[in-house]
Amino acid sequence: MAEAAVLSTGSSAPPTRRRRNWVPYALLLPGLLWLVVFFVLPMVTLASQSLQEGNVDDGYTFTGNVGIYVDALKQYWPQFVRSFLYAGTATVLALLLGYPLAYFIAQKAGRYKNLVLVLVIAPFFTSFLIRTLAWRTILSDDWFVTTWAQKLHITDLLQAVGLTANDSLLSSKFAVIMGLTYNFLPFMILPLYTSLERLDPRLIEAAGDLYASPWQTFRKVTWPLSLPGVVAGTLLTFIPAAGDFINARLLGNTQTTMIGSVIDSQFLRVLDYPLAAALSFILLIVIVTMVSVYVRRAGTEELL
Amino acid sequence: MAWIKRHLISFAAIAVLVYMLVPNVVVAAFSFNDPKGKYNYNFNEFSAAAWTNPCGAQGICESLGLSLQIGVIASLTATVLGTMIAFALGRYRFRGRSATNLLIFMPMATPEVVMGSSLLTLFLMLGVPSGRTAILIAHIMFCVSFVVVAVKARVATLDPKLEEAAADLGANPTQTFLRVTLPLAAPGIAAGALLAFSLSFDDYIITNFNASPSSITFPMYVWGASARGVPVQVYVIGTVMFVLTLVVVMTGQLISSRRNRQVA
Amino acid sequence: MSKQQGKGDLGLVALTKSFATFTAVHPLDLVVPQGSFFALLGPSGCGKTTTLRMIAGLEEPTSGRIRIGDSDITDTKAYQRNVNTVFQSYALFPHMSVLDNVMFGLRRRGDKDAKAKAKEVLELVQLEQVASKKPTQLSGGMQQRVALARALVNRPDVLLLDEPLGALDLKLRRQMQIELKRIQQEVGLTFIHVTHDQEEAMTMADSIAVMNAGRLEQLGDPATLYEQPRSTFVANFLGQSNLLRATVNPGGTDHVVTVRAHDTDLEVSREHLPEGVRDVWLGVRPEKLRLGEGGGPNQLRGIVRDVSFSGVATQYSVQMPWGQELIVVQQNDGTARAVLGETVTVSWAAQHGFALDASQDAEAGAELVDDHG
Amino acid sequence: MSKQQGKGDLGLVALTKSFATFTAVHPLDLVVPQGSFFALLGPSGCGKTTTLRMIAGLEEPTSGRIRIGDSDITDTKAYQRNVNTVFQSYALFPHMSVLDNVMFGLRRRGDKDAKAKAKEVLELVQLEQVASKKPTQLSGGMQQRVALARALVNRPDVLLLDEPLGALDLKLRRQMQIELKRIQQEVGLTFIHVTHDQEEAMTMADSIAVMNAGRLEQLGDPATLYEQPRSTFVANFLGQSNLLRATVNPGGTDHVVTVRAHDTDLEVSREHLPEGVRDVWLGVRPEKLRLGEGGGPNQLRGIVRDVSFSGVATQYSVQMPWGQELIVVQQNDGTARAVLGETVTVSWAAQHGFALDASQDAEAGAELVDDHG
Amino acid sequence: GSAGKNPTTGGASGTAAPAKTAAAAQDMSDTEKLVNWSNWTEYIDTSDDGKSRPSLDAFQKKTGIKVNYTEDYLDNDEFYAKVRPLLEGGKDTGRDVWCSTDWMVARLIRQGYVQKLDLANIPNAANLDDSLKNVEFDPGRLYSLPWQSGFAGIGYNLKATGGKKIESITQLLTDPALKGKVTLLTEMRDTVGLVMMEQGKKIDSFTDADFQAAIDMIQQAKDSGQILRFTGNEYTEGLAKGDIAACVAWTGDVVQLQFDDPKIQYALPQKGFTLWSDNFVIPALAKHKKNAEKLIDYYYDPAVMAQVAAFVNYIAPVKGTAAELVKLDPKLGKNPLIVPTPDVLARAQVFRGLSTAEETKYNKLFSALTTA
Ligand SMILES: Nc1ncnc2c1ncn2[C@@H]1O[C@H](COP(=O)(O)OP(=O)(O)OP(=O)(O)O)[C@@H](O)[C@H]1O
Ligand SMILES: Nc1ncnc2c1ncn2[C@@H]1O[C@H](COP(=O)(O)OP(=O)(O)OP(=O)(O)O)[C@@H](O)[C@H]1O
Ligand SMILES: [Mg+2]
Ligand SMILES: [Mg+2]
Repeated sequence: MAEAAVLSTGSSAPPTRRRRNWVPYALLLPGLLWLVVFFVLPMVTLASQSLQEGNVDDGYTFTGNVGIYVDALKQYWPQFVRSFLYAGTATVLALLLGYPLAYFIAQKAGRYKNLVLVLVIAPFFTSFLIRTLAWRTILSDDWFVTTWAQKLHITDLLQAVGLTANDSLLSSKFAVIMGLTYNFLPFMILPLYTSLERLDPRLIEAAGDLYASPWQTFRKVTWPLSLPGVVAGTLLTFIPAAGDFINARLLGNTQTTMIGSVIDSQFLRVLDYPLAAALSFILLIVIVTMVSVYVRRAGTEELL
Repeated sequence: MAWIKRHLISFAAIAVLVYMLVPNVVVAAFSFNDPKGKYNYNFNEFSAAAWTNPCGAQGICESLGLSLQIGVIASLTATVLGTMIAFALGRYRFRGRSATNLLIFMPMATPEVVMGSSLLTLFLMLGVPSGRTAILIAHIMFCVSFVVVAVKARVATLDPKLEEAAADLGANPTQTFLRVTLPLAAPGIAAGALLAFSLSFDDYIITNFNASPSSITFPMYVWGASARGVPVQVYVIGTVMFVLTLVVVMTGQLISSRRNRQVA
Repeated sequence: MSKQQGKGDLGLVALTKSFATFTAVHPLDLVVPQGSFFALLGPSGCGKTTTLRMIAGLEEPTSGRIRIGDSDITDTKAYQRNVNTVFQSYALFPHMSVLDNVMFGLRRRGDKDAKAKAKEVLELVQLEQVASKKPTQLSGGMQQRVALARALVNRPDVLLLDEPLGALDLKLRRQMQIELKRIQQEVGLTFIHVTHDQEEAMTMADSIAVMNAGRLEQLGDPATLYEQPRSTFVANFLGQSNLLRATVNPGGTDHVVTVRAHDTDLEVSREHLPEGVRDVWLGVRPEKLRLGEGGGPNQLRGIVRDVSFSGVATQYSVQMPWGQELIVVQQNDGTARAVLGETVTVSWAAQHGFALDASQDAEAGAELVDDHG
Repeated sequence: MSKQQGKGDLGLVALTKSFATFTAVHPLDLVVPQGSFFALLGPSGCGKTTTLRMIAGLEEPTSGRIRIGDSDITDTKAYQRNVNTVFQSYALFPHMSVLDNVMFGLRRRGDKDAKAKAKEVLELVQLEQVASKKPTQLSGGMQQRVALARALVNRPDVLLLDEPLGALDLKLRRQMQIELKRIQQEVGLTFIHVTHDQEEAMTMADSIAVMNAGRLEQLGDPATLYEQPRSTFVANFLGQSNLLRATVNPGGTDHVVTVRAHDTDLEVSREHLPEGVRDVWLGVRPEKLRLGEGGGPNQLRGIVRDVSFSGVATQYSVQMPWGQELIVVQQNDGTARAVLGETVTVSWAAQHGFALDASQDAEAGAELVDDHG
Repeated sequence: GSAGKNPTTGGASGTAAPAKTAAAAQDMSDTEKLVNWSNWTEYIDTSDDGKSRPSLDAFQKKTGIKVNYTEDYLDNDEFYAKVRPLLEGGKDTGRDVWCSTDWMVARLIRQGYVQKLDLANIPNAANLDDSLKNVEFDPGRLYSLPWQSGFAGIGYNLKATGGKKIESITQLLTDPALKGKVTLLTEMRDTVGLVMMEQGKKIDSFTDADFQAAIDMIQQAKDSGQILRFTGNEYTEGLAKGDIAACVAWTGDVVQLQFDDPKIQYALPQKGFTLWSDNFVIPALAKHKKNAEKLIDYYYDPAVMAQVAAFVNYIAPVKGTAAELVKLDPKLGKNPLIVPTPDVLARAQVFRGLSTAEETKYNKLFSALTTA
């Protein structure tokens, strides 16, 4: 399980096999067919749907109305910006929290390694909705967490920086970002763990031997060598976080609506399919663009 | 003081672990609650009532059953499809490799809302009814990529010399695959399958787009229940799933490590 | 060039292997007699592994034939050949016990006695007590023996060993060499042993084939190869050689010829002189040189520049007036040693020298073997 | 036991390391003179690496002190010590170029000339042309030299080398030995070299410390250690030894004592006999034995059971009437060789024998070094 | 019983006779003793242990017809979005009957997604409260019969308001004491309707400008951070906990909460509040139409309806229920939220019917508010 959820960034080419050239294609066919029919085709449908006009009662017809993209962006750019902001913040937080834990599991946990790993993974099997609802309980006004935060003036601080609107913790930017961080943390930890696990402890010793202080050792050796894990982890955290709306719905307020929520409502309540499709498409394009720029800059081009 | 400084990372790690597990503790605690009124948010009185009657809430066990069923079918199918792709990618050089890699990566880079909604759009156009089949199709689709990644990581570390050794010792290609390649890739395949199951079991967003009134999965049940007050049984099931995972994985590891130690 | 081939002999006929951009094995003709311990020696990248893989059926020859006895096996698949390999990395199946590893080949052929046979072989390699362990739980030397047992148990016509001792440390390596030789003598199979280590090849093998850049340089028993190398490559690769540039003087007796090297006349056996060459490299092995005048008719004087004690022997570096340093190895048998800076006489017997065509590079086979990173 | 300590000498005083269940290093006292090439030799698991790691600061001693010159560095952190290590696995930073690897230490100390110095050292190890490559693109020998350069460039007070050549193949290893020795002589730093390979230790080091099970067994220059081992362990571990069970005869001259072994009287130098023991192991090195009667006063007859040619020398196994096989090594200097099955006389000079207390195990240090899999 | 303003003078257009007729399937009622009913959550009487539904059990016992009762109707829009593709594609939805809100019934009829009821199978339909007999969206009740009715007003928790009473929409939307602790409903007609009435408009006859003015007021409150969320039923938990101080709420929900916590209060704004009904409809291609009609008939018995009303605490549309309710629980029978007095009813208003164009327009305006 530890190896799971990991984008390995090594890119060793497999050995050449010249005989029986049809074998790889036969292996690929069913899976790729599935992906083409149920992933690529829907994307095409989605694109075409976004260019239709009409309403539910009278049906939709294709008009090639590109203007919808402009309208969608004009109306919902704050939700886009907010989504990326929240997802970005949550990703950074997850990295900050996940790194020490991943490092601990990989290098320090010794015989407790497997136990801790399982503890990281096991919550996956408790529905994340249940766990998010539990956060609602934990952060609710009459629980000690909020009371203590109020006593320690943490709520005031949060309010001052605009993360909460009043002296509660729940239903705020703070709660949404915390929830996103929480929910996607395992997706950060697992790839980090795999790359830190591969880190040869002798390299750390070598750095110490060559006069690098612990902090320098981290910056010059540990961090650069764990970059593949960092890249994979940040992607696996950022992408789903940017499209998520459960956290915003359960832990947020009207000021924290994320774009996923808009898409969901447009599709499932308002039934404005073209607008919803256009929003989906914009989200996809923005994410894919950001990801490819990021991956290129991080220098781990062959991601898989 | 120096001791604390030396173990700073361990303390930070444990703190993070606590943060990750707090909700599970709360869930476990509240599974023993006898709530006052229909909302289970304040600990009122200890009661094991929900534990003795986990199916007590209307429809909860049906939805759990459906989720487990979908999870098993989807993860098995995705594991088969994904493993095949992983072998192709890890073992062969062929035209269209990078295109394949991209196609595998894309579902992971696509937000769930987009996937769910686009699939719904397709199904609307094709007239595929929402429901169990649609959910299965969707789950298999988004699980395949994760299986590929997990299995490929394992296949990449397989020493091709081992397969040569098998051939050298008189195993024909089928025997080589069954006796050597497959068992060696098994941990990766198992990890992929487990991951696929957990993703499928836990999915709400994509499922919600493709579910019909008669196919309420467990996450959808929880979502629905959250509007009207979550029954204690939900907490019971959440706790059971958590503990079960712990127990299953840990005993699995214990058994394999004991087996190794015995012969040692 | 292919010779008469015995019943179970392995025969390679004009065997060639070309990769996309590179010919790894140039047409190679070789007969390995049944039951012999045959060593394939050569620098890194010379094509040893490629040759072995072709014999095993893991690599398809570009051209040429492979025969065992009368049957041509060139076109059969690896799993159909009665040839087994001990891989350098052992390639043990990590998910099977030692016993299952050893039984693997027998099982594939449906042998009913697999277990009994496997246990017998494990006894031969002294591993019966670890039969139920996993390979990863064993030390390097034990793994090596499992790999050997796994191949041996099938009683192959030919057993291929690709640097089977390469990963072991020195002391263990020497012990395994003795073991391997013992086992080969006990089971009587044909072993083809690939190694980098010249000493290993010479101690173990009945015959040695020296390969260089995909071609066979010289073939023969260890002593002949060592004492009468036919090229500078073999002279340098198989142990060390002192090579002096010399010109053959006309005349000489039936047995001895004189050559002139650096203004000194030196004697060399006629039988060690290639026919019809005038410019030669006069070669002497370091251990054939004596410090002092008692060693023979050939005498040179020089200054000791380096003394290196290694227990059994001491190695001296003696600088000649023309700058060249001769290496002299003297067994530490209690006779007086030379000291650093001393001027000494180096001498050797005429029959201990050999002459090689001077058109060859004197450094061939002696370079840093450092290109396989 | 701690001696007078020079200005830059490394001193270990009662240095001890215990792990949870196991004491890896028992109180160890040692002085390594500044500028010397010091070898630490011993079987696997004897505590060599642990000792080095304590000196480097990578492992905290359980007790004892470490000094360089006058300063006690026991309590400083690894990165504060002016000690560098060349790791067996090299531990090169895979994400940095060769040059960056070499500059790493200098940069950490803010050296402005880092680049120039690094290039200079790369020249010393003959790698200036690969400065911009990544370590993984280099061969094993090259990586080894990068690791050396990376440590050397810091001009540490002490350079620790933990089996730096262990991963190289034989030929390359010999070449790197010469290189390493040359560099040490050129830069004049203190080298502490850990190795499994006795020949390597003897060829390279000024002094050798032999460790066994966490304790110092014997310390001395290579020739003394080899020719006058003080224990069966050293006798067996440092090269091979023939050990004969014997009893000291009373009397004898000032120089020579006779001992009785297997009903034969044999002579041995009095100075090689430990005081006050009667039951001894009489030891002779294989190369000190001669085939034939000319070798000395001590003569034994036996049958040749094995002949093993290895180029420079041939090794014979001669079986004594009481069953024991003596190993005889004869340089292939052209003198007549014995053949398999021949009955031969083995002889040696009295001063080449050494006697050891018979209460020790004759096999100590000779076992299969096979427990580190 | 209840009486309400009955908007017979409908909107501008679009409420004419349905354009399409729903297709009927072969009725399997006689061979399959079964009926599939989708309903809102907790919208029917339940035994104390939560395991059984007494009125349903009784029906089953009486008729031998098994009821597959599913609480999967969470929201009109959402439910519609799910069944529409099936209805549009001419496929069976797997449901025989469900309960949609007035305006949704209008849409279903307009699109030909629901079938005419066979009143021969529902003799008790005569018990329908007079005021609900002739509604604008279904003149003559050919397609639908009400299940429950209710008001949307203001619910609040004294614990969270600090003892303060919240009695007007203006207070709800502007009182700084409630900042960030107010929720409104995603049900457009309730939320916008209440605000329009607060602004002095009539919701059975308003203009685009009136609607826009109401939207603006809500927008302002939202921008100021007053509004926590737009919700469906799920506001009840927050209200009970006190995370929500005050909200637009449905009567039945609040009455239920009051049983557990007397601090939960309800206010019907002086300027008016909305009245709505959820109505039984039978979708096209329902397989067990006759059984569904028998079910409706069963619940139109006042004694049965009283049993439901006693549990769900909404306003029952069946004549004579009030009398039966008093027998069950005198206190309930006197609760003005369950059995409204005439002067309360006088203040209640019904949202006017909308043309397709209007509905699209208003929905867009409102969803821009709620989804963003
Ligand atoms: N698949 C291949 N494609 C291209 N060239 C190859 C391939 N396999 C081997 N070679 C080349 O063929 C030559 C011979 O390789 P081979 O492995 O037989 O050498 P070797 O003698 O076994 O060397 P070593 O002692 O290092 O094992 C090398 O130069 C190698 O680079
Ligand atoms: N962290 C540790 N915990 C427990 N025991 C250890 C630890 N590190 C080393 N040891 C033990 O200490 C002993 C000495 O180990 P050390 O690595 O110093 O040996 P070595 O002489 O370097 O051996 P080798 O030649 O195999 O490298 C070994 O028996 C080893 O098992
Ligand atoms: Mg090779
Ligand atoms: Mg060591």
